[in-house]
Amino acid sequence: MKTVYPDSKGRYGQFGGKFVPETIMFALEDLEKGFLEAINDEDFQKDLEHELTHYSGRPTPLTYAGKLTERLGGAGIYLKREDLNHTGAHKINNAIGQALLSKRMGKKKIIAETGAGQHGVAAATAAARYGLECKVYMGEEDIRRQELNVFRMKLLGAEVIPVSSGTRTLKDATNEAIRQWVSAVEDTFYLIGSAVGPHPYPKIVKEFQSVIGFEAKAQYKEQHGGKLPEKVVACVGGGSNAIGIFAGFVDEDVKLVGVEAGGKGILTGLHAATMANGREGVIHGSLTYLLQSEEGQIQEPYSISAGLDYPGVGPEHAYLKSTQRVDYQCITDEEALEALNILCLEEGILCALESAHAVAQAIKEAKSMTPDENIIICLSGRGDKDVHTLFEQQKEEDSHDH
Amino acid sequence: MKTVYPDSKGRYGQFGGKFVPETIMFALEDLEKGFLEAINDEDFQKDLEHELTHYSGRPTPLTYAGKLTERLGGAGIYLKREDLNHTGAHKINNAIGQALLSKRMGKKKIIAETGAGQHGVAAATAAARYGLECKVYMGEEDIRRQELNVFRMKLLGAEVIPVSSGTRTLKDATNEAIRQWVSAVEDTFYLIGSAVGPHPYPKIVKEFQSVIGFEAKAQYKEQHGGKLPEKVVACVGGGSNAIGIFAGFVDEDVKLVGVEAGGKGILTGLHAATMANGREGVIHGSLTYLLQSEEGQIQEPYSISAGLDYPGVGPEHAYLKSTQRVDYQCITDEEALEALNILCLEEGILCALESAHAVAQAIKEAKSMTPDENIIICLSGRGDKDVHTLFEQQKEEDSHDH
Amino acid sequence: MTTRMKEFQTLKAPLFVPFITAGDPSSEATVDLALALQNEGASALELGIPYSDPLADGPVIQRASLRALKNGMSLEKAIKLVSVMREKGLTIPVIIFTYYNLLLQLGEQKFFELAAQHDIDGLLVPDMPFEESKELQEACLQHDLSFISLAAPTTSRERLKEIGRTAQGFLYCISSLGVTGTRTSFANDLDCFLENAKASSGVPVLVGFGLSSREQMQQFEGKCDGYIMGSAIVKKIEELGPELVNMETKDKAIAAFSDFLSKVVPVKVYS
Amino acid sequence: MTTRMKEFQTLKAPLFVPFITAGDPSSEATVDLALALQNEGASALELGIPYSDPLADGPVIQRASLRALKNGMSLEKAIKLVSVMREKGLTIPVIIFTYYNLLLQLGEQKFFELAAQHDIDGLLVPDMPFEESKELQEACLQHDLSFISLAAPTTSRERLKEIGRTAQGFLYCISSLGVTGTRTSFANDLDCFLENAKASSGVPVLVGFGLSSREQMQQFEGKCDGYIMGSAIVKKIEELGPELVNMETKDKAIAAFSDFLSKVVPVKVYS
Ligand SMILES: Cc1ncc(COP(=O)(O)O)c(C=O)c1O
Ligand SMILES: Cc1ncc(COP(=O)(O)O)c(C=O)c1O
Repeated sequence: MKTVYPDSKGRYGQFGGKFVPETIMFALEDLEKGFLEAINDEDFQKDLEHELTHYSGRPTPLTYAGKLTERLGGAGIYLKREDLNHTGAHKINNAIGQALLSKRMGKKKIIAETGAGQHGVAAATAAARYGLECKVYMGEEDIRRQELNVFRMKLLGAEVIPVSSGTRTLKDATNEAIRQWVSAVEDTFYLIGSAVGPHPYPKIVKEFQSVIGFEAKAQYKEQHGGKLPEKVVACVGGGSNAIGIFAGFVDEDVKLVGVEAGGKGILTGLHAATMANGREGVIHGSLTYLLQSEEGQIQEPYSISAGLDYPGVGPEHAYLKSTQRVDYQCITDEEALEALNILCLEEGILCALESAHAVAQAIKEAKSMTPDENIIICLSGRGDKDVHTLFEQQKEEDSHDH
Repeated sequence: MKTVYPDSKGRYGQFGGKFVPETIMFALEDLEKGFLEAINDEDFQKDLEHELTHYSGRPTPLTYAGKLTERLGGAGIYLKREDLNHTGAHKINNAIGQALLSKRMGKKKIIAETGAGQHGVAAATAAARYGLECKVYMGEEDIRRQELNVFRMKLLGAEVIPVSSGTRTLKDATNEAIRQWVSAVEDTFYLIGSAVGPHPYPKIVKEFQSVIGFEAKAQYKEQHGGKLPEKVVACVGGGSNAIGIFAGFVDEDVKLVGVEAGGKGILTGLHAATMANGREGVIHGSLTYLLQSEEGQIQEPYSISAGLDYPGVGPEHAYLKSTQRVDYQCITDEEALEALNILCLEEGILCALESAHAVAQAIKEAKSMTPDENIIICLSGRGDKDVHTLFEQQKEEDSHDH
Repeated sequence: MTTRMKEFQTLKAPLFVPFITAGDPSSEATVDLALALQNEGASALELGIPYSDPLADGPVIQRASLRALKNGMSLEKAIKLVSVMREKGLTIPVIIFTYYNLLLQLGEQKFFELAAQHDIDGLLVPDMPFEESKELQEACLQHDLSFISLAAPTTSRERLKEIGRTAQGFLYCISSLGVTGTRTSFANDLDCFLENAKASSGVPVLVGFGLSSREQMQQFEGKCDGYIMGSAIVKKIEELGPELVNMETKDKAIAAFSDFLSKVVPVKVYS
Repeated sequence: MTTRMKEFQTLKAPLFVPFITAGDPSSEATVDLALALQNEGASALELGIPYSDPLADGPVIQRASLRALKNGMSLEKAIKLVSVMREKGLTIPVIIFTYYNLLLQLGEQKFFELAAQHDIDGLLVPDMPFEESKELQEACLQHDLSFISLAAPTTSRERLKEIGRTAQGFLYCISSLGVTGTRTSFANDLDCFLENAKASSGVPVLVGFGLSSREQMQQFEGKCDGYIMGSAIVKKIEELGPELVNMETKDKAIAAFSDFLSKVVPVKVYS
């Protein structure tokens, strides 16, 4: 059952590939070469591990959520605490990995795209730490909505470049980053933020995020006399935290559940449920499930959590859906908010709205499982960044009540 | 050189003690008894360690700040990363410890004071995790300034109680928490937020924060073949992170530096430099250095960092100053801001404004030290909470420039 | 001990010790209020010194403190004010109620000098528990001042014995947990506590904290030697404040205050 | 290959292939613009299909895409529009320039049917590099369409050989890194790249990306068989947009467009 994808063309079954202008093909090949060399280089692996341990604070704990478990009365709930990483989410695992790779490849400049700013901050952080020049492309609309994250990137020494094309959001920022990469491939590394984009990006991001899964597996086994959990649940935006935690379990007899943002409900059209509701298509150089119009124009997704509203999804998830190895479900804004509240009240953990989608799904599933079964949730990030959203949400609800 | 204080009356030299109404003396004795029992109970220690490890993510790393070191060209800089704790600062070490103690003592309710909300959030977090009812006293003025932290405490299930007495800030919230404790000592635990207050609080808080120092020492020694650093630097508000990290080094031949908030400069009167500029006095039940008027009315301190503007200081620090074991210095707002920026740019770490005071002092001292000497800075917390302040600060500066 | 305090100790129960904050609503009014209290039967006066951080006080006295601080009141000024009261005929003992920090900053030496100069009879430091107070208690003895000790329902029997044994002036028994302020119910095992307090001390045992009416005092009849009343009085002063500082309404306000007092001072009070 | 394309391949250098976005500023205008281009010497036409996420395009063509999308343009409509052009006298080859996703959603089958019905000559998919395009290239061959391949200065010599060997219609050599858009300097080793391109392919080699003036083209004289010009033309159309959609000013606008073209089309162009 060992995974053998992607193939030499970067395909996961029919998904993935490199649908990019010829001008970057060279850079992608160069990147793949550099990446393969790096991961086979013991020194690189040592550096990476050193930085994850001594800079980002890995291993992150696997926390037993005793009170939550008791409240649900079903399966035991364990939380893989990516929220405890430096900068507050799993994003930094990948940013550190790619930044070190960039350095190793002799590229002194990195560019990155960002939506709400999470990956932008992670990239700017890694750039500062490793002495790289950093430009972050960000939609004008997102810049307006996230001025504090913009400021934070600047504090870290990054230049934030407004993107005014298209809908002025994440997808356009990604387009723009790719475009700009094209014109500066020689000295510039494109540090992508999720397990998306043209091959070999999905593979690279998975590699750097798989530490989540392998750590969780080892920790769980140690706590449970070598046994494995029954289920692993993770939220899916582009799919990097999910593919990272799944990596530890995909070749085992463990049920895997990916959770997309159901937004205001699939029927309203306001969602980011790419796999539930998208069709095969090409986005950012990759063939995958995609939210698009009849004719193929990419549609703007919606979710209360900024990190999940990506109109595509990493190609490996598309593949894992097609093979039914992973079960993909949707959770609405409302369900996610409720789960966030419950986790806060029961365990004192304010998780990211993205992660709350995974929590909500696990809550649903735990109830119909038995107390001798266990679920690991990938708590991909902390909720500090979402407090303002939650606060406004609350105010709105309060005003409806009156 | 082993430390033997506090004495049976809770005195550190002439400092400390229990200057509280007779009504709480009973509770303080009860607390001391409960505390001593707990720390001598292996199960309690195991529980505590379990929670610090599996919930809060300890040990926190000791990060070598290579780029910063290079920039300074002097002593090597190491960062003890309390910012990577759950909830983002060292405060949680103490909150977990006291909450577990509360539980062990059969007290189902906790109360806490908070200034900007950091300790309030930590206390509410621990309360949620351990199933305790939580009330947080907070000055009305602080509630107004920190609505998001108030909201966060509520998310965690805590009740936030506005305090309208005095200057409506931290010192008044602390007064009020003590007053309220008096009326509910039987089932209520007062979870204090720093190494201040009447005996045995300074001792308890030190105990729960000393994990910082012992971890840092072990980590440093492991990285340096058993040697010790030349210097340890920490910021001092009430003094809990400082006393915690000093605990690992105070009995060794290591220079210790505590850094108070110099605000807009000592001469302006706008500062929180209790030890540089205060006189002996009583605050919150403890005899210590205190910012006060000629006649003994407690004065409102000022610092750009909300966590340092406490008009008193933990009694053990007063003692360590009087014995000259620790060197206490001041850092102004401006210096702290600059240090925060430098650390951000060089290491990709956005630290708390409080911690930036320690960074600024270390930067000063490193320059006059040699490259074979090393400094450990206690990075007490992350700066996410301060981004808004920094942002406003920047806007202000920008507007002055034009 | 001063002669005034000795006399106080011989008064017949129930004793009545009211508390007012010096400087609230003004220094002048404090003098008038003190005299009115004596007229209405106060056995002694607790003169509160306003403090920025009154740990043991509830909102009513906190507010009084703030007002008095705004008027520039201080420990030294308050002590000096007692001479004015004496000149105007105040003969009952005056106990200075001050948080420790104010005393510390003034300096004990200076305090005792001023106390002697201005006919002070006692000292009560609400945030100085028994353990911390030995030296100060002795210093008071040396300076003929009564150091007033407090005991609470939560005070252990041993401690209570010790406190009672060394008590000077009178023993202040706190009737309920919490801070000062009027309240309607009291600690349950209060009877037992008062019994122990009386058994252990040779000075009058007074009950205080939260007493606001004659009816409440009657609950303790026979179980103690008298009562302390603070917040209820300070609240009345707060109400009358504006009138008390207005020359034209001052007399009327003092009359209203006296009228209020006549309804709350314990019955059969010696005067 | 269509006869039109065959003829195109026999034209004398320098060939000139302009790019316009279908539906910008309107379907009608697109037809008129195509004819004007032919009149001014275009050897073939690249007809761009507007796309929400045009990865290979710079701001000028991005804006054109947005305008065209607002006008409801689509791949299918654009293909059908070519019949209108043909009716009005367009005889040069038309190459559909479309991002892969649009083609994927329309369906290849449907695309080939439409292409045949509406006299399309070629297909260019800017986000479909050589590796991914084999099948589509073959399908194009089968349907008499030329699949236009691209090569870049960063393309390795081996790849370039492969690309050149299988190139249909013409070989599109990207003159600089980056996206479409006018620029002033070009990749350094361009000469070498073009030499290799010519050596490896049996079809005309055209240079494009960023050409905006006759002077720029002259740099490549003798080193290639012609030029592709996109953004410079689309920018002119953007300027003339409002006039192009106004019945009263339309003719004047087309005249201005032709005038502009006459100044940029390469000299000695066959027409
Ligand atoms: C906390 C958190 N979780 C999840 C995601 C979604 O990304 P991915 O699906 O790549 O893990 C994000 C993206 O910003 C995030 O910040
Ligand atoms: C990050 C951080 N550091 C330091 C402090 C100061 O507290 P202490 O002196 O008790 O460590 C605070 C208080 O809120 C804090 O939040």
